[in-house]
Amino acid sequence: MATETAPLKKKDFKTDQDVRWCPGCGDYAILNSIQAVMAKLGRKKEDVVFVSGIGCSSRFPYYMETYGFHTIHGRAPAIASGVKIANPDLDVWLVTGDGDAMSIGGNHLIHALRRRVNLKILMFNNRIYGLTKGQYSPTSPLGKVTKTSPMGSLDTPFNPIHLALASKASFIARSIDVMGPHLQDVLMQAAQHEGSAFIEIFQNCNIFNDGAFEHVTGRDVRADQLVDLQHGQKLIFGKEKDKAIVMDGFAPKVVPLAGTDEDAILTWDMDANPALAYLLAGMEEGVMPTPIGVFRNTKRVSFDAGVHQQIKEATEKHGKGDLKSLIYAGDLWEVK
Amino acid sequence: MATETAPLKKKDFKTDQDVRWCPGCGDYAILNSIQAVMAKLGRKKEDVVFVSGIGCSSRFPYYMETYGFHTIHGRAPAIASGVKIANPDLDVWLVTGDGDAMSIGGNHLIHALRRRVNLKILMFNNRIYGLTKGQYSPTSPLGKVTKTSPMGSLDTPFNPIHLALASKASFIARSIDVMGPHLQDVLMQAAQHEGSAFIEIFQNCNIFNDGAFEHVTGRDVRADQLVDLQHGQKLIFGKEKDKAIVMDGFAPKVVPLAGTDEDAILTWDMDANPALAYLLAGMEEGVMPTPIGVFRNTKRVSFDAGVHQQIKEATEKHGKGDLKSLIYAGDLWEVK
Amino acid sequence: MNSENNDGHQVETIKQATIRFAGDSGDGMQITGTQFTNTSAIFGNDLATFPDYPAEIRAPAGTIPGVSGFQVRFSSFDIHTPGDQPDVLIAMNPAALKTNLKDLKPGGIVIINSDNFEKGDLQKAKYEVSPLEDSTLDGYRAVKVPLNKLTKETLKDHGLGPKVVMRCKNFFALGIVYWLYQRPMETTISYLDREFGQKKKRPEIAAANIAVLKAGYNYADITGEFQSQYEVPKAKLTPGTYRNIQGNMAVGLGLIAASLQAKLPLFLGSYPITPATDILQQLAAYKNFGVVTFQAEDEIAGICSAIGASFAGSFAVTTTSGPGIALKSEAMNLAVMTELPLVIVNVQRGGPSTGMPTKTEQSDLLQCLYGRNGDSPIPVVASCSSSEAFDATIEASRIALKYMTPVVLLTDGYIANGAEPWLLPDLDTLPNLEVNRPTEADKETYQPYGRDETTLARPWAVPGTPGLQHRIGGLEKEDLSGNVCYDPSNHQKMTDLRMEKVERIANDIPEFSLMAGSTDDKVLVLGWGSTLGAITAAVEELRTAGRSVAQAHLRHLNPFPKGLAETLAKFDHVIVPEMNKGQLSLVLQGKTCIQVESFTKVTGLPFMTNEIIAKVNEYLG
Amino acid sequence: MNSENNDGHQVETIKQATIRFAGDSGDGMQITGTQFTNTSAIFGNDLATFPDYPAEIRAPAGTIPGVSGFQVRFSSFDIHTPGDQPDVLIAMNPAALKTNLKDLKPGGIVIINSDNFEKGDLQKAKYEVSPLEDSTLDGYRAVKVPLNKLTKETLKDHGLGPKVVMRCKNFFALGIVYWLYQRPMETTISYLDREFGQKKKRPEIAAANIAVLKAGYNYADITGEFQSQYEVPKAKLTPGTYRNIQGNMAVGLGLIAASLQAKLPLFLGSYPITPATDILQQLAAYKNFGVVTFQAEDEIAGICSAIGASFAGSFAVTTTSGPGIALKSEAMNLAVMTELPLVIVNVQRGGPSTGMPTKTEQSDLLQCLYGRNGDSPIPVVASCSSSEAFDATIEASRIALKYMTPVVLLTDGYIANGAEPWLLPDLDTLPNLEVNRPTEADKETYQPYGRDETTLARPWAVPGTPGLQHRIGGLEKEDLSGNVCYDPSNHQKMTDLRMEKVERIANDIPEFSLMAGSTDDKVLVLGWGSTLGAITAAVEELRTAGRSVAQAHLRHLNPFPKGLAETLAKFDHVIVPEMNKGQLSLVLQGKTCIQVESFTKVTGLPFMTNEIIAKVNEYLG
Ligand SMILES: Cc1ncc(C[n+]2csc(CCOP(=O)(O)OP(=O)(O)O)c2C)c(N)n1
Ligand SMILES: Cc1ncc(C[n+]2csc(CCOP(=O)(O)OP(=O)(O)O)c2C)c(N)n1
Ligand code: SF4
Ligand code: SF4
Ligand SMILES: [Mg+2]
Ligand SMILES: [Mg+2]
Repeated sequence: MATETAPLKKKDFKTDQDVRWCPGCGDYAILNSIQAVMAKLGRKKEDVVFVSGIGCSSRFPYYMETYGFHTIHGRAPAIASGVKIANPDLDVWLVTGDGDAMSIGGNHLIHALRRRVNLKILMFNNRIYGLTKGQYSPTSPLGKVTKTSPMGSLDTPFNPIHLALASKASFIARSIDVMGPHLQDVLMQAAQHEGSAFIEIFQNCNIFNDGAFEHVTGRDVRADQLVDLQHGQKLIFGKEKDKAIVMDGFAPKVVPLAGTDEDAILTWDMDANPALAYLLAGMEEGVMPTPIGVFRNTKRVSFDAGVHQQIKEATEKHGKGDLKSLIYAGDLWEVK
Repeated sequence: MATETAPLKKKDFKTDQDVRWCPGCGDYAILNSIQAVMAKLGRKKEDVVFVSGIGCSSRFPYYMETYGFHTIHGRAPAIASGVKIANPDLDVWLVTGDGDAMSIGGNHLIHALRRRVNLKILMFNNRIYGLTKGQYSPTSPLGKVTKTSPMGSLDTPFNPIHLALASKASFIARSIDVMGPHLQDVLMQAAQHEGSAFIEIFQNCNIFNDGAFEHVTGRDVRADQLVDLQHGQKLIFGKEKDKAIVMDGFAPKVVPLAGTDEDAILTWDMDANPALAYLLAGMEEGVMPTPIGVFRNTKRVSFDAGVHQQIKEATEKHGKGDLKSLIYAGDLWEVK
Repeated sequence: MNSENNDGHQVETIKQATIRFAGDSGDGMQITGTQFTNTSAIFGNDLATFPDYPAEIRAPAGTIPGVSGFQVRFSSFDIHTPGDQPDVLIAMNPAALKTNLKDLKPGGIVIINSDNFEKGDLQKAKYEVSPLEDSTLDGYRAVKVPLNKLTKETLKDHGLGPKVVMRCKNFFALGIVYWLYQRPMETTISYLDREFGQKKKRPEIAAANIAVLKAGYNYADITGEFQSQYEVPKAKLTPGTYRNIQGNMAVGLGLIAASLQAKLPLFLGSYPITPATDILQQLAAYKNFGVVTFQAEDEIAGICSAIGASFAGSFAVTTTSGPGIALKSEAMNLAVMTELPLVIVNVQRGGPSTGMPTKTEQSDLLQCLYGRNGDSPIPVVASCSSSEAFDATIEASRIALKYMTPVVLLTDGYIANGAEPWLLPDLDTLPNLEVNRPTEADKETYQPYGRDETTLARPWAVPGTPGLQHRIGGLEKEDLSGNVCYDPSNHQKMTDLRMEKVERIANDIPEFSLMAGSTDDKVLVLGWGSTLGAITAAVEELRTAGRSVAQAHLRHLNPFPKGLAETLAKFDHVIVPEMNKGQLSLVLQGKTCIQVESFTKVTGLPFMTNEIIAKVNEYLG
Repeated sequence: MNSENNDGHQVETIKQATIRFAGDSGDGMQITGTQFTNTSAIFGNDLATFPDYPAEIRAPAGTIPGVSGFQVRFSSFDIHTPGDQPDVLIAMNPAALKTNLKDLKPGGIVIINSDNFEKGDLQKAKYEVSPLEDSTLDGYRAVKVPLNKLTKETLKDHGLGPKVVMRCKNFFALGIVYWLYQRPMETTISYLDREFGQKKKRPEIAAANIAVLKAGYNYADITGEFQSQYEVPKAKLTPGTYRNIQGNMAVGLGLIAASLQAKLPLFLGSYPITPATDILQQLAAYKNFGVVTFQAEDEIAGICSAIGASFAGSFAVTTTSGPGIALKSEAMNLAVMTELPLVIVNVQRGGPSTGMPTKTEQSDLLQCLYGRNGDSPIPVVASCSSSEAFDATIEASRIALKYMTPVVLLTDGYIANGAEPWLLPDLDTLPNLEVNRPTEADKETYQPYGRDETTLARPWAVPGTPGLQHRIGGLEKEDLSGNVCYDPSNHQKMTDLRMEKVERIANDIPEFSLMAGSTDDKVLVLGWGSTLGAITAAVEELRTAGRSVAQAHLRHLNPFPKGLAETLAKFDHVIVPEMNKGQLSLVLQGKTCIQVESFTKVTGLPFMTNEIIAKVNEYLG
């Protein structure tokens, strides 16, 4: 059939389900980018699985014309691990929210990452619990006033990139709902990575946390507030490409490009000691530019590949298991 | 009564319970150090609570003549948080194992740390599940052969210090079961810290993982394999105090002290960007010296203090709550 | 009883009416319904409400999943349910019409926003032909009102943006209904002034809404679209002070009251989950009562923090819904073993699994009774209505503190979100919940697992008390000392003690009794939880018709009250209506061996009075 | 039957004997017991064992919590339990004597390591006076053997360190017992050669143990400490090939067998927990069967990974014990809602909470049946013995795969760690478990929640199949399409369907039947799980004595087999023995309204035959 070989288009990844996010929700833009990336990747629809937890973001699988599993709150990394380990031929994507991934699901997240199960974990970070209508989340800033923190939240938020680094994720990146081309580029890199990929996507919840990222992602401020990490490139940014990041002792500092010794400007090196990524990810939002792009992309055999490698080795060594010799084993005796 | 004011001694913190660890277990030495520290701190026995999860290490509270709670597997950080928030006047210590804290309890651990609940969390890391008789844990090295990993573990281990840093713990340290004075010094500092303290203690399980740390803590190699982080001190170590750590680009490197420019030698600065602690904690065990001592000790109001501060402010603002006006509120109407 | 009022309109006096407001979730139906409710309450009717939210935050505007409904029934006599079928339906768009029309009483009034029936609107509701143009509305009294246009018109000089203007149109509809039922507008006007004028500092919004409300009222008056107005006189209610209350709020207030009565600080460890989140949100606002709310990282941490707080001496609570109970079970068992007081509130929703989060159900009874490893007795108290939830909460708290035990308090989505008038309690009648704690003076005799002779409760010695240092945990405890103990006979003894402690609570609660009828009746309808209203209405109606039916309702599901089996045995048939597949029936039969007739419904909606009447009639023949 | 053997010793032929080896956990009692068991099995006796581990890894040497025991009963006839009271007790130290002597048969033999009764040893066991010197041993035949000294003596020329030497002393004791029961030593000698000589490359250890074993044998022969030797002739067992098997191992093998019969890879997601860990450990070794074992970060991740694997098409399993089930309940419900096949093995232990991890109990029945939010039916299969666990596992797997449902398989600590001879199955008789999966060819007709007419199972379309892309999840599903659906009547329908699917399994399992006796008997003893042995022994004894008692045993706890209620109704009394507070009784009564007599025991120890006999006699009068 001709259709079998015809390359799939973005629209081929749309389902017949009505999309049920609030009008204006950042999730729409992300959905759009992901469908575009799917088409670009050229994988067959049936070989792709989207797994999610619970939250607004986690409704995602219903809108993807692939296999999908909308699971339970926080457990998607464990369920997706099972899918991928059971059948490594599948491309397994995971969509989760800041609450789903970092509150109830924090443990499964850090374990899936450290194990390096070959999963692409997309965390839509809107810094709020959307589906339950607006309580602070583990990424809400200190002092955030919400329905459950009328006098301001006392919880120091996680820095998701820090947590992913400490969890030994082999691919770590950040992008932004409304920056389609950047997001798609990051997602393409994640798709091609073999290992545990964690991508934080800043996402606007226009109902319960509108404008949470406006101070860094707003069209006007974006160029001055974001710095895109490109391997081998100097950290230069600004509307006029006039600012640079240098080290001041062990702390990063923004200086005007003009008059700065070129060698002093930090060069983004993905293969450097991960402490460099830790350092940059730790720059204070709003005060220093917020890094986006790929923080980490390391090569190492994935967990699921390792599992099947051991099975192969065991089978080569002991021969394919046979029921008779399994059961009729050990000290046997005959009763006549 | 005279006894009320007499300073307590180490033995005052011993209970009448038989200690039930395997002979030779590293837990004995730690128990001994903690009892000594309790005496030194001079807190009343009734004002101290030891909370633990499940594991060999978690039997700890039975041996402390304080209040104690041997809870369920992995949940001690949440339970201890409740104790401390409910009554901030208590000193709350938490004893846990690498499995209890980082496997099933990983999420509660990172959340208690990020919230900065004023808890002293002691993780006895023997890199194995002791109580269930020897399965690999989240700190067991890659390739570790155990009962559940006969062909070697495929799980990349956590670096507990990295995880604690990414969790924003306000106090982070590492010590060793058999290095009593060092351990006691670290514990004293933790006790005096206001906030979430995480202390990793290398602990030998002589039954299921004997000698797991021998290559760095063995009497012969210790001086060359450990570097003690002392604030303001240069990182110089070795049996002959003849080695130093310098930076090579963004990576630490060991060089002979002789012939090294003093300024080039890294100075341990607890107040530096936490990426420095991340960098040092990431030095590869056995290849580079393993840092012990205090990685982090920051000042910031603790979560429990914040909770009670908000209650105080609310009470000042709205007056102490009164049942009558609470219930007889809103749109009322009378039926006669 | 008909008459004419001053304006010459015909006024029909009726005993009750049921109105359903239905529209898009953005249309403000919940506010509109609440306003009508409050006005009617203050006017002096008895009433009952049923809000029905969409599952999504904001499903796409105009679609069927986005429909939000609010039903209110008000009357001049004592009522128990929000009504089986509305007399009046307000349908703000085609989707609202589509999903709600089938429930309207034959011949009922449907007020339709005719401006919202354009092609695109119809498509979103999956109508092929406009229901205004085919036979859909046959058999109803349809009143088509161009709400958008009229609202715009009303506000043309208010200088507001078009979005803001459109958000006022629900008050036009409310004005119409106020006219229809001759309700005063003051309550709503002062609400708008307070809410927008004072709180939000947007007096222009208050003014606009008030203008639209009045315009709606006048529109109904002038156009003469309605055949008559209706009057629902005041009800004869028990004298006293009333307020309207939703079940979640009643639980929150009950918890604060219990903490004050116990003179212990309230600690709530919780994790948001529909439909229980409100309790956490509400209590977070009461910090000046010394209330600590701890939004934990998950349900397990929620209950565990509460267990820790209980150990430390607080009055500790955790709130959740069914999936959260599943997660909390292991920790609930820790509270059983350590015998610490703890109130676990379960606001039930449709299951299994994520199920239907916004729909109501009573299907967690078995989970709460039996969902833990080992023999693990936990007392269970069920609330039966939004206002009674206050008392049920205090009762659950009383048991927890007196018997040193975790207690489950069951409510459900219907109780939680439904509102009803609450006759405010005389505070002097609230039970004293003060606890007796051992002190340093008891040092010589203190035993962590010693027991009170009557209640079998162990003493609650809290950290900070000199001389009473002890250690507890989840391993089996030695009798008295509380040391870890694997001795066979000790395990038998402690298991028996844990059981008996809970069973003894039956000595401390009212004996089983009938609410209506007597043991001479043929049939008993035995319910629990939020089915009370529907059952009561049904039994009243049946008894009025002279049928031989009695009624009883269980508040205590574990232990059962004394005399239960004896009484059940006296009836020919015991009908047990439940919004699950027969969970109470199973337990009743399991404990009494008396056969009951299980009558179940799991549609996510409460029972209708008629359904119960029909069922009872089956057995009465 | 007495006689003399060649050596002139008196030999008594007896039908059965029970021996208990008891010592410190470091004393090797489990190996000693296992050796005796294997030798007797190969000799041809029927047998049953009961290992009893201490709770701690290594409680301090010589203390009471450190005592480890292993009881073995062997016989010349068909037996069902490891015996109520041992005939012979081996006590390696004072603590072992103290905890075990009370169980010894009056007049029984106690072999004591007299070298271990120094002052310090006595103190550790909390003896004030040496039991060798007071009246403690009156009424028993005490044989004091200086085991330490004799072992040292035996090995003095072996050139081994003193620690290594001391570790051999259990084989001296074993030698004595071998002599006492005239057992051949070959099995043990070849075990030692294999284990230490070949596997661990320590032939010197093998040689030492063999020397000590023989020395023990000879010591008994020479010293004449014993009045006579005993002979327990071979039993008449069903012909076939046998091996000894522990329940955990049988479950592991059953899972592999099921995966091969289903032609699906086996995926086990699990987290270690006593007493279930062994299954994970054993399956980890079978990678050449394509088995994937995933040691997850906790129980929730264990089951969730299995659910993911099931979705992806594997035969998925999770293993745990009671507290783990509590944690898994939420995810179990996801499997119910998504109707994915999954086997959940629960190796029950003493509860509630952490309880008594190393002790046995049957107290998770209610949790497994009802411990989830919503109406959530899950089939439950219970194994009744260590060897039968193989068949029960295959049965649970069959149901899961055929009905697309999670299934709970219940075993317990007694089954898990106990060993018994297993008549190996003819592999051709194992059921074919192959599943029929929809393929691309079914694209046009495929419905994610379409159903098989007979089983009501939905089709298992796995990712990778072209054209069958679909999405599942925990929200209520629309009939057929599987889309998210909040429609009231759909929820009713799906809830009913989920129930009915499980109920229909009753058409596919054997009808309820009696194992012994008939409906003419007065009393029925109805059991489930690991109480089978004790009940069978009791009923056999009673029936031999002419008592009117019948026996039945339930393997399927949900759904119950057909004909259950009808049969129960025919007896005057139905006695239900359980190692819990009456959980099956509650369910039986709840479902049948037939009153049963609950007979319970929660000591962490299995029933004794005599206890059941006594109970039955109460009802027979
Ligand atoms: C076991 C359980 N606990 C709680 C909930 C309620 N709940 C659903 S989503 C959610 C948080 C959602 O936040 P997030 O993951 O950030 O997703 P968002 O809606 O913001 O995209 C919560 C608390 C649930 N569904 N299940
Ligand atoms: C819910 C639950 N799951 C599993 C277990 C079994 N378990 C007890 S301790 C433990 C791991 C112990 O490892 P660790 O925390 O490192 O402590 P250690 O014994 O090594 O000190 C496990 C898996 C349990 N008791 N409860
Ligand atoms: S609540 Fe927020 S996150 Fe959820 S759909 Fe609406 S806008 Fe998006
Ligand atoms: S098993 Fe290991 S950790 Fe546990 S008590 Fe023994 S030596 Fe210590
Ligand atoms: Mg969010
Ligand atoms: Mg450990």
